[in-house]
Amino acid sequence: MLNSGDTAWVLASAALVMLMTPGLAFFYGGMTGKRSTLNMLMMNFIALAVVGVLWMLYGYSEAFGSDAFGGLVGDMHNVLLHNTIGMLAGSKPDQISSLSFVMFQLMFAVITPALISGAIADRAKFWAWTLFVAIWVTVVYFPVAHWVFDFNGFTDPNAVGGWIANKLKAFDFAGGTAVHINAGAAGLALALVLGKRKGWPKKVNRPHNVPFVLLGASLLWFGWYGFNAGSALSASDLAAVAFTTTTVATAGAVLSWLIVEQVKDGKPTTMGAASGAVAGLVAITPACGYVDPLGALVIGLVAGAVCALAVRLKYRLGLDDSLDVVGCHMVGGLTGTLLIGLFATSGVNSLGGNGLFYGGGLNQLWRQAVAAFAVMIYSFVLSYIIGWVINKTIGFRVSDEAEVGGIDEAEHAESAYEFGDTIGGRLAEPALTAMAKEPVAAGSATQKGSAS
Amino acid sequence: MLNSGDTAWVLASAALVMLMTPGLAFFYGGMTGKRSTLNMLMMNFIALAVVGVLWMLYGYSEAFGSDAFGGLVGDMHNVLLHNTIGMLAGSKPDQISSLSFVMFQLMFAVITPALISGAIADRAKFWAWTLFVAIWVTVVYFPVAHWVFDFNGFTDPNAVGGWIANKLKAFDFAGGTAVHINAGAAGLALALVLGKRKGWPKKVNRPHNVPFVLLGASLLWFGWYGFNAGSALSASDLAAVAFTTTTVATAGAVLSWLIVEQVKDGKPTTMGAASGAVAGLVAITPACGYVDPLGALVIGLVAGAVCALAVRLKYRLGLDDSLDVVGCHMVGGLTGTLLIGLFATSGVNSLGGNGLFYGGGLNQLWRQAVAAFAVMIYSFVLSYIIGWVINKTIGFRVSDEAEVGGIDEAEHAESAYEFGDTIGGRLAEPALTAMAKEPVAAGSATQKGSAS
Amino acid sequence: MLNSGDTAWVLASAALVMLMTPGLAFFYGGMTGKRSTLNMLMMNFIALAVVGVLWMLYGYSEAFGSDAFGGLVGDMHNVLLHNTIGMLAGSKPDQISSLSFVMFQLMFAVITPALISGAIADRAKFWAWTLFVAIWVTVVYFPVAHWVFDFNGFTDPNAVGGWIANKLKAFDFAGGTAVHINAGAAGLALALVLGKRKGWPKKVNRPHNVPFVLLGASLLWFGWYGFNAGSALSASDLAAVAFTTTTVATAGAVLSWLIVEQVKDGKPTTMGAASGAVAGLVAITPACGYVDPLGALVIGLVAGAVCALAVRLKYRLGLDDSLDVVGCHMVGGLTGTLLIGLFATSGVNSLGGNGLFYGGGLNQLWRQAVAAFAVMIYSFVLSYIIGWVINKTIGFRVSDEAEVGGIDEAEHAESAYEFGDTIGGRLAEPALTAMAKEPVAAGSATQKGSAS
Amino acid sequence: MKLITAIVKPFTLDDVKAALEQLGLLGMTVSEVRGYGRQKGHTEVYRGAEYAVDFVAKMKIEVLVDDDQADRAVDAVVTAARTGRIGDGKVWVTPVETVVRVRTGERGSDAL
Amino acid sequence: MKLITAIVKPFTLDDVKAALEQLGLLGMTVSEVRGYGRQKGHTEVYRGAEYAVDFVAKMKIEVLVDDDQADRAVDAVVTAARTGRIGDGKVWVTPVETVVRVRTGERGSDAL
Amino acid sequence: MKLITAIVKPFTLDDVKAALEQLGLLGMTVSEVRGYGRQKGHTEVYRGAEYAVDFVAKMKIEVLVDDDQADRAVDAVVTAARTGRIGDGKVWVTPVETVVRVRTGERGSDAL
Ligand SMILES: Nc1ncnc2c1ncn2[C@@H]1O[C@H](COP(=O)(O)OP(=O)(O)O)[C@@H](O)[C@H]1O
Ligand SMILES: Nc1ncnc2c1ncn2[C@@H]1O[C@H](COP(=O)(O)OP(=O)(O)O)[C@@H](O)[C@H]1O
Ligand SMILES: Nc1ncnc2c1ncn2[C@@H]1O[C@H](COP(=O)(O)OP(=O)(O)O)[C@@H](O)[C@H]1O
Repeated sequence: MLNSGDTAWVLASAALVMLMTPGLAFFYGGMTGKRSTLNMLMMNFIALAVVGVLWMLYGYSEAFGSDAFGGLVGDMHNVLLHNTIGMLAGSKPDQISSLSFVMFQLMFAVITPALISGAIADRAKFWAWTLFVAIWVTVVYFPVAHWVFDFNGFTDPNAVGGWIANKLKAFDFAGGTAVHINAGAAGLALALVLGKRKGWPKKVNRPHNVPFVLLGASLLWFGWYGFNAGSALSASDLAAVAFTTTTVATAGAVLSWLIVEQVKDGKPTTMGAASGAVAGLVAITPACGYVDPLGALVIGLVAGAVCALAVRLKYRLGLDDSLDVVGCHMVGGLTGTLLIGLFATSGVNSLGGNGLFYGGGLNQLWRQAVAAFAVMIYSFVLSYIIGWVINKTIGFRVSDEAEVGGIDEAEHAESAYEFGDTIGGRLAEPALTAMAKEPVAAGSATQKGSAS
Repeated sequence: MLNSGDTAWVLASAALVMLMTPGLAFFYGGMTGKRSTLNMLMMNFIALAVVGVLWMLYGYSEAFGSDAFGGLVGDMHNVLLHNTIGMLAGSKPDQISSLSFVMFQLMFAVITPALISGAIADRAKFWAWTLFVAIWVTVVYFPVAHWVFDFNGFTDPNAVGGWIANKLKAFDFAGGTAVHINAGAAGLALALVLGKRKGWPKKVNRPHNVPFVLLGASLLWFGWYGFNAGSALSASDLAAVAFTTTTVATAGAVLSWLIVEQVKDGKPTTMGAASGAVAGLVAITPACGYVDPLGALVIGLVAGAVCALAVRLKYRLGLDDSLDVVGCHMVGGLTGTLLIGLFATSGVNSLGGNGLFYGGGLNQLWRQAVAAFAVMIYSFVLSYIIGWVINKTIGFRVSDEAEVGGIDEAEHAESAYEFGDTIGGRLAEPALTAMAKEPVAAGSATQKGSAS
Repeated sequence: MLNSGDTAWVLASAALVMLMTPGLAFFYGGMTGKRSTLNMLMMNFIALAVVGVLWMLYGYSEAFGSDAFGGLVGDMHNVLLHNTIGMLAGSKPDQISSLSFVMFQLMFAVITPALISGAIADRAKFWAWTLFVAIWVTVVYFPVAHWVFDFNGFTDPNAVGGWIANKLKAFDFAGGTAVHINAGAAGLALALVLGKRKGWPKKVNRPHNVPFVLLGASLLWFGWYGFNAGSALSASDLAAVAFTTTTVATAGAVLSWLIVEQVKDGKPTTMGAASGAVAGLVAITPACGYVDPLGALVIGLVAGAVCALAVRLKYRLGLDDSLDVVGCHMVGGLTGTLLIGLFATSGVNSLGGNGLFYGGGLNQLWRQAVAAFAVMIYSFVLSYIIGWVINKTIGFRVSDEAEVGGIDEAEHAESAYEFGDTIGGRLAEPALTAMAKEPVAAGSATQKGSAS
Repeated sequence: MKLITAIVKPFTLDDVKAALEQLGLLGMTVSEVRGYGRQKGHTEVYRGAEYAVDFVAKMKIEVLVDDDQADRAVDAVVTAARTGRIGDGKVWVTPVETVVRVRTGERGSDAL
Repeated sequence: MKLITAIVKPFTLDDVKAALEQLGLLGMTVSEVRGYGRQKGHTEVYRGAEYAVDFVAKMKIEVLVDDDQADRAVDAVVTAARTGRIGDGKVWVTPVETVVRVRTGERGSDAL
Repeated sequence: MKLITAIVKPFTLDDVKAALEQLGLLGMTVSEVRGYGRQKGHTEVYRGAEYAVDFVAKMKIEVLVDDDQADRAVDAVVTAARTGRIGDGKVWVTPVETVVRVRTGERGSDAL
């Protein structure tokens, strides 16, 4: 039977996760220069549009249909969302509306490619990126989501789910592998395919709007409660556990990132606080339903410190992972996925297990490692190929002029801001000419105060 | 009996819809010049205050009381929210708290007048606008809401609801007619009453803060899940259907708006993506609980393209509908309301029906058309009269000096931003004089580091 | 038994209240000058991190454990959140997950110290502030929360709760005393301890980003539905009552603040609308579950007017309560707490009572006054001592140079914005040197379009 | 060579530009400045505190011209920028010794 | 006619303005600039990457004065803008050939 | 004393600064301006309405130098700012009568 409380929570969670993509847009968009912020916003926003359509057409089915092609993807049983309307999902007696699950999972499929965009800030052709998103979700995300998120019998009593969830039995409560390691590895691939920005690292722009970065991080944190606690797919104690561990780990990661900054740079920064929050959220994502609050604190503290150090490596490596997709999401995702092997405890989740420190030995750790590296390698290789082919065919990178002059103007014919007295801007001739030819609308000429 | 899951969803939805008005403020506010952005924010924000009070005093009763005055409005049974506290609404067995419904519907009454403000950016006197809002909701919105949203027996077993919902039986799940066509027609009327801005269209300001436009659009999208999926008034499969169709249509409209831009202007823009999202959300609003996902996609694609073309007409028509309330809301609302006649399917909603393409013939289409045009004409005529009277009496438009110098300074004595080194600003004398006369507070003089 | 609808609502409310702290950060951050906005954002954001960790370690137990130390605080039964995982809270039959309550209450413990920060804008050392937050919640907030929010038997059938809730039986539905009077009194203490900013009041910065102020106020309003309606701890009619009174009072306060401005200054301002909303939200917080909609309207109207006048006093008092924590939160909190004594009605809440105007005499009013002043004095004295000790030991205030040059640069080594063409910024030598020594990453040299 | 500097009301810029173009002067450099003079600033109010903004937004226009064009250019600017109300601004002329076009290294009149 | 140009620390603007008013000089034009010189810039850090900001925010003040007032005006500005610390800025004087008040067309001293 | 004013493309600022430092010129004042000339502006589009932005972002650099260094300084700036494409900008020289260092009151060459 449909449990209305559970369904309400899943619907609310789906809305919360939807908000994460705009949140990410602002988190990233604030870090770019002011002449490329719109492009960054658009790279994120377009993921909502593209994946929103593909998910309905075939994506949901590819991810959550019953095993097909030897378990690579789901079958086509749910194309166009067939067999979901009016259906229930989950195990009896407390079930949720299938479509609420469809929408909840869609939002994961949207934000994952959006995450990648940070690796190639300021330099990607917008339509090439849009094409990349469409191909990437089809070839990388939907399959991986099938492996990780599709549990036997959840969407349908007879459905056979993916290998990581059901055979390997690695734990990934809300997407440490499918979302973060996946996006991080893809970001690495694209940063390599597109290469460094002109002048990087000597002439980089500092973040043009740090308040936007914090606004984005805050919306991400807020939405992440849907992501993590919503992944319980019920308004249950398990959801509250995930909510708690998410909060504690994130708080810990903010502190440890700031402490690393204090030690290494002498000052705690706003960028650091925002980044620490994201690092903590990333790391606790796979673990949030499997660890207790103390375990969550350790995971958060470790993730904040590790990521704070990891983002510094790109200068040594000569890798222009512009907004640190690798340093935050791949490293953070790996941290959380592996630490489950140490901190998992069946005390918080009867379907979970025990990690090394809770008497479970190394049993869980190797499963975690296999899942993490399988997704990482699959994603990196496929993403590199997709990016490489797009680059060789339609071209992935804007011209040098566009990069120097500003990608917003070149790709979108817009400027993000006009804070000055508008200097010399005016409506261009064509519209005016059109107007001159047309009679003025009836009412306007007779109005008080109207001046031409 | 009160179903706590349904009530939770309606409460959450009410909060989500509340957020839409600030979202709209930023969507609009980012499009204005930097010297009139506060005024635009205020025109939206004041709707929360004014309608929030009137709704409690008599608005809810006017909209959801039992038919009175021949069905023009509801009766005064619920004035001061009498007979709602401690009551339940909806059909048994699963009911919701009446007050949760009262609050959910309030938020619709707030955002509808707020939508109108975009038509008269940069030039309306703030108190005149405030008065307009108060009169307009009383004379236009509350009656129309009664016609469209008040179903027989919902708020009370004996209550007789409005004619569009119960007699005409036009479908409007979440407010295509009552909210969007209504606001669009009123915007058209006010744009005519107030006339063009000085220098329009030659010397228009470009949007001063496009990230704010996208932030606003994102908050609107997020909140719209409350608007549409909340309109199921239960955490049910129907809510999930509405959530799904809303998502798919919006995604489609973003794509089609951007494609129109690419074809006509050569570039896809951020303004276009934000506007496409809003167009899709508007169009799916009436349809979201009556169409299937494929129908939703078509509605979204059509709405995005139609609105992208419609916003260009104002230059030909000489109509300074400044932020395109007509082009987005009236046109989008009409698109969605009419397309229900083609795409409705009882497959998603047993209380719905079938449109032309689902075997229902033209039966539904004419009902939709009658509802749409009835609301459009009623709203346009009444809004024009109200605006005209205000303009002739207290005056609706600011002086030319205020318009050129910036309406924020003239109407609100504020500037939106101070990003420079403050040049020559200082606290004015009166406050200082007051201070000099008063003894300095005890503690402050003894503090370390305090300097006068 | 766990009621999933109630738990869903509490979880959603916890997320909403979490968002209030970033909302507050923007509300405050927009009011500062552009060279101290990041510091203000950070003072708020760090509260999430610090309190998030302490709450888990011992804070929740200190606040919601059974009476200990003569009722000053709760006992250590729930340290590390022991005895909460898998437990239920509330009275049977409809209970919620204990952890959902833990998280909901955490968010109150986060925002309360964050509120204080507005009193000492532009001049506090970041780590000193962080330390203050840690000590303050331990010594002030957790005890007061125990007194006010811990009802006998709620978290555990045998638990003995705090004196204000259970013995004095003052009404404080969502935190007028524990949150707002508490934070306001602490803000007053810190403003005295730190003293005035250099040049105040003659050379103060005007708010650098008023749209951010309104964005913050809007997020606060949105989140406050979790705060107030969530405090019903169930998706019940009482939650809907709180939602309604919150909305009506806030709407009223916006109007009355703007009217005061119109009368006294000649113009209604955006800052006034945002501040009025916050004043209304503050005042209705303690009352929202005890008054009817008309009572709520009066409370809102009174609070908006009183606070609008109160914020003007600081110039006369020579008190640099920079962003009006006293004028909004202490005054607003007192207004609401005391007006309960007049407007409470058991008609909306069977566990409530009747105030003077509803036939209850003065019985409730004196209880309200005792609670309000007890919290105010306790908080002021302890906060002053903590602040004073920090100031005398590690120092609480930044140097004059840092204050003049900008606290963002001094404390965080960042600038909030870079809207100009970056003038003369470049990556500093060390990173470059490190890079030169390292081989360039494999892929990048071979990429099309990559330029060094 | 002369440098003509004009401080004008921002919204007159388009007209000034058009007037200079009429004279065949197709180059200029502009920037946002704030001016203080006979024209009053305005007062803003934030939470009841009045805040005097003494300076007014102006546009600064700089045009390099040949000596013989200076007078006509000044007249053109003055005419185009005039609204007749206080605060219309000032135009002044200063001598310039050399002008170089960066792109080509051309000097003097050729550099314009 | 002379044009006095001063590059000063932004927070001294009010004092400079007051000092000029004392001399009866009631007009000026100011703009935000950034300066480089003996005074050091600062370093910012974003995710561990140090970012050197070499330029320092300064205020540029331009005042047109009659020849005979130039010296006094320079002294007034120098005195008012002085804090005694590195980076106080420069003041310089350039000759001006004509000044016109846009509103009236007045020239020379009358234009001020 | 001479004042060298250069209008250049913003991204050449670092190179210009380095070139001047080579000559031992360690002070300058810069500001953001917008230029109009042979170089075209661009067109933006908002909801289908084309919006012509005629002006191009430029950087204005002002350097006070001793008379004998003026030529070398001009050459250095021109060379450093040159990209060879339209819009590289202008450099011009104006005479300066006095320069004062605010901090010390030093005048002339000592003030630099
Ligand atoms: N002595 C001056 N030196 C430099 N700029 C001046 C001077 N006097 C006025 N200005 C500039 O000219 C502008 C207009 O001057 P103002 O006295 O207000 O009006 P008007 O020129 O019409 O008499 C001022 O805002 C300021 O920018
Ligand atoms: N040669 C110069 N040409 C133009 N402006 C200069 C020159 N030298 C210094 N300045 C300006 O004067 C400001 C102060 O100069 P600086 O050398 O830092 O201190 P001080 O003048 O106290 O010795 C600089 O920031 C710059 O704006
Ligand atoms: N007559 C002029 N007076 C002042 N500034 C000018 C003048 N002509 C050009 N400029 C400035 O020089 C910049 C470059 O000029 P432009 O004609 O576009 O290219 P180029 O100098 O390479 O021929 C312009 O953007 C403008 O800032």
